[in-house]
Formats: sequence, structure tokens, C-alpha cells
Amino acid sequence: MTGSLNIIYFAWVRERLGIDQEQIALADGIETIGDIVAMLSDRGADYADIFSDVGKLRFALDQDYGLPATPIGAARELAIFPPVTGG
Amino acid sequence: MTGSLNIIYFAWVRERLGIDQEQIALADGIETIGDIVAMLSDRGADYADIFSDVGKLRFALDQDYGLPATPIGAARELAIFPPVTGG
Amino acid sequence: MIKIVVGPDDFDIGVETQQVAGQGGGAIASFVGQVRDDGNLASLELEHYPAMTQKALRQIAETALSEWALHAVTIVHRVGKLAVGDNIVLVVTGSDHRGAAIESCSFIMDRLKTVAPFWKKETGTDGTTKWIEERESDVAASEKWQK
Amino acid sequence: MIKIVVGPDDFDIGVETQQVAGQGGGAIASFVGQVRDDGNLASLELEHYPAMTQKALRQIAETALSEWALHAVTIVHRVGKLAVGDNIVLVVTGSDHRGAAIESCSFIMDRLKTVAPFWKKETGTDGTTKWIEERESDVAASEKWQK
Repeated sequence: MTGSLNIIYFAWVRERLGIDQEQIALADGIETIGDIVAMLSDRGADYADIFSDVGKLRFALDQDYGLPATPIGAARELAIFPPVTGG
Repeated sequence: MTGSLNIIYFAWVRERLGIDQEQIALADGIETIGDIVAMLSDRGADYADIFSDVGKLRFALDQDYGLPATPIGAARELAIFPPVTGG
Repeated sequence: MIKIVVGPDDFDIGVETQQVAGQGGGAIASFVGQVRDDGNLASLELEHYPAMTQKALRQIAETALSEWALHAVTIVHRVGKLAVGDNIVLVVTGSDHRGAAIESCSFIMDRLKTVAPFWKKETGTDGTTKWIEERESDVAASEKWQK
Repeated sequence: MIKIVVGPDDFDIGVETQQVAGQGGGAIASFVGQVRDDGNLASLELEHYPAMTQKALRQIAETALSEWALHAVTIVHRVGKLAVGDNIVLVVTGSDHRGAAIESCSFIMDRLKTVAPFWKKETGTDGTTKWIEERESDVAASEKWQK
């Protein structure tokens, strides 16, 4: 599976990365949300700090919640953010 | 125990009696709310219809709920009414 | 702070919730009960026992304040003749936490329904009148708060 | 009827409850959440995920409509910069029965707290900023509705 995916960040994830979104190419072997997060985590120490503990993060694939095991499929947007705190 | 008690009626009890209150003398042997209700019930068929089934009535002695077994004591007002239906 | 109002006048939920919110907290729950159109209701007459009503409502509010961490409780109940769609009752509770606000609001309504001395008499569109009867579901709702 | 509003503007609980009441029923429950003064809070910034927020709130409202007999659900959630005492969120539910109205209002708030993509950032009176963290009690409140 190749293609591209828009990754969008919110709250402290966005602030610590200093970007609110990026486009990534989906290389072979990237099948799930967890694969994307592992790839981000491998970018360096700062990234590892943010992305290595998936328990602190929440994921939405095309605006529906997903888990690390959720396949990317034909999704166009992956959002990564901390647990929500509205209301 | 002798003295007098104001009895006050509400809702269909008031309507069926045609009066909203009356003063009664507390003869000897009238000790509880139940005794009063039995006395009212003994006044005739219309009264018996209204007062013979205490399960359909509620009682408040000086504005606090009481049961047939509750002693009149020094209370000055007994209210007799159907179950409440506000709200 | 407890505020109890019983009378013929309508209430403004905006004004009442703002007043409760002004007592602190940040979580404000409210409930409004209105005259429901059941298809052939012309009007509703609310009778009460004036000497007891305030006392009964205050006791309910005080119980709520002792069971939940509340900043304020407001209860407004109308009496007299009401039309379909008119407001009957308003309960507003204010707390630091939504659970306490919502639960205590629910408790107050359940208790009010079975304890506060109000009686409703319906006049139908055909002119007949009928005293509303106690509902088993209201009794059950009130009893579930007993521990 | 479902009404969802997400934006910077304040809401009027009187207007919103009247609108819900106008959909029928006679039992209207509402909850307002405001910015609570914890002693050293200067302001609150509410961020959200616009593409997902409406969808998430609508799903919550639809679940409520499928679980309880409701005539209307309104959810208003503000975003942007808010001060102490400002309104944040409003939920209004309308039903024939107070139990359904109050329970569904509670359900919607519990779900909203754990599912709707909003994030709060506090600025203290000393100028420091801090992202609010998820609370265990909110997670537990949301999970208790799962059957």
C-alpha cells in the first residue's frame, strides 16, 4: 500500500512539535496507526518523547477514533492528540 | 386529652366535602390521626366513602407528614389530602 | 444558598440559573416542568397547602445540600391556573461538579413530586375536570433515593 | 431534533431551553458548564478539531435519542479564549418524562467530556500556561453508561 496521509496534531502534541499538520508518504509496511506512530517515534529523541507512549495519545482516522491496531486503509487524515478535556 | 383541632382539606377531599376546614373538639379516646379519621368516617355514608380507605389519603400534623398511628399530641392543625401530584 | 418561590408568577430560567451560577461552582443543572399537551387538555389548576409548601420544599433543598456538595439550590413552583405549555416547576442546582449538580437536581424533582403538597386538577377541552392521580413511577423514583 | 453549535459565541440558556421546549414534551433538563475559578486562573483557551467536533457531538446526541424517548437535544460548546465565570458548554434535552430528560443530559455531558475533541489550556494569574489533563473520574463517568 502506497499513498499519502495527512497527519494533524492538537493541543500539547501540536505545541511540542511546532507544527499543526504534515503530509507523509505511506511506505510499504505501514499498515496501521501504530506503524505511523512508530515511524514518528523513530525520527529522534524529541519525537520519541512525544510518540513513544501511545497510552498518552488518542487517534482519529478520518474523524473517527482509532487504536494503534486500526488499519490505515484508504483514510486521508490521521489526527493525533492527547485525551480530550472539553465540557 | 381534650382540646380542639383545626382540620383542613385539600383537592378532591375538599371538593367532595364542600368545606375546606373545620374545628373539632378532641373528645377522650381520640389520640391519633387514625382516631380522627375513624370519627369522620362515622359521620355517614358520604364521609365513609371519603375517609374509610386511609390508603388513599395523606395526613400532615402541623405541616409535617403523619401516619394513622401518629399521636395528635399538642398539634393544632391536621391536614387531610390525597397523594400529592405537583411538579 | 436556598431560594424557594411558590406563587402564580412565571419564572425566567436564564435569570435563575445566572443567580445560582453567581454563588460559585461552574456546574449548573436545571430542570423545567411544563404543562404537557395530552391532546385534550384545556387548562390545569394547581392547588397547594400554603402553610406547608415552603417548609416541605425547604426540607427537600436542605437534604440535597447535606447529601451533595452544592453552592446553591433554587426551587420555583407555580400555583393557580395554567395553560398548555406554561411553566410549572423549576429546579436549579449549582456545584463544582456536574455529577453533584445533576444528581441533586434529579433528587429534588423526585422528592418534590411525592412530598410537596401540590395537587393538579385538569380541565379537558370538553369541559370535564379531573384530579390527577399519584403515579407509581413517581413513588418508585422517590423511593430509590432512600438508603 | 438535534441542534449542535460549536463556536466562540456565548449562548442564552433561556433561548435554548425555550427552543427545546417548543419541540414538545414538558420535561426539559439542562446543564451549563462554566469556567471555574480555582483561585489562580486568569483565562482558559479552548482548542478543538473542527472537522471532527460536529460529527462527534452529533453521534453523542444520536445515541441519546436512540436510548431515551426525547423530543430534542441541543448541545452548544464554545471555543477560543474564555475568562473565569464564562459559559463553556450547554446541554438541553426535552422529553415527556423528567427521568429521560435528566438522564440523557447527564449521559451527553459524560460522553462529551471523554469523546468530543476539545482541549483546555489554562493561563494562570502568574502567566504560566498548562494543558488540562484527562481526569480518571471523567473516564469512569463515561464508562458507566456502557452496557
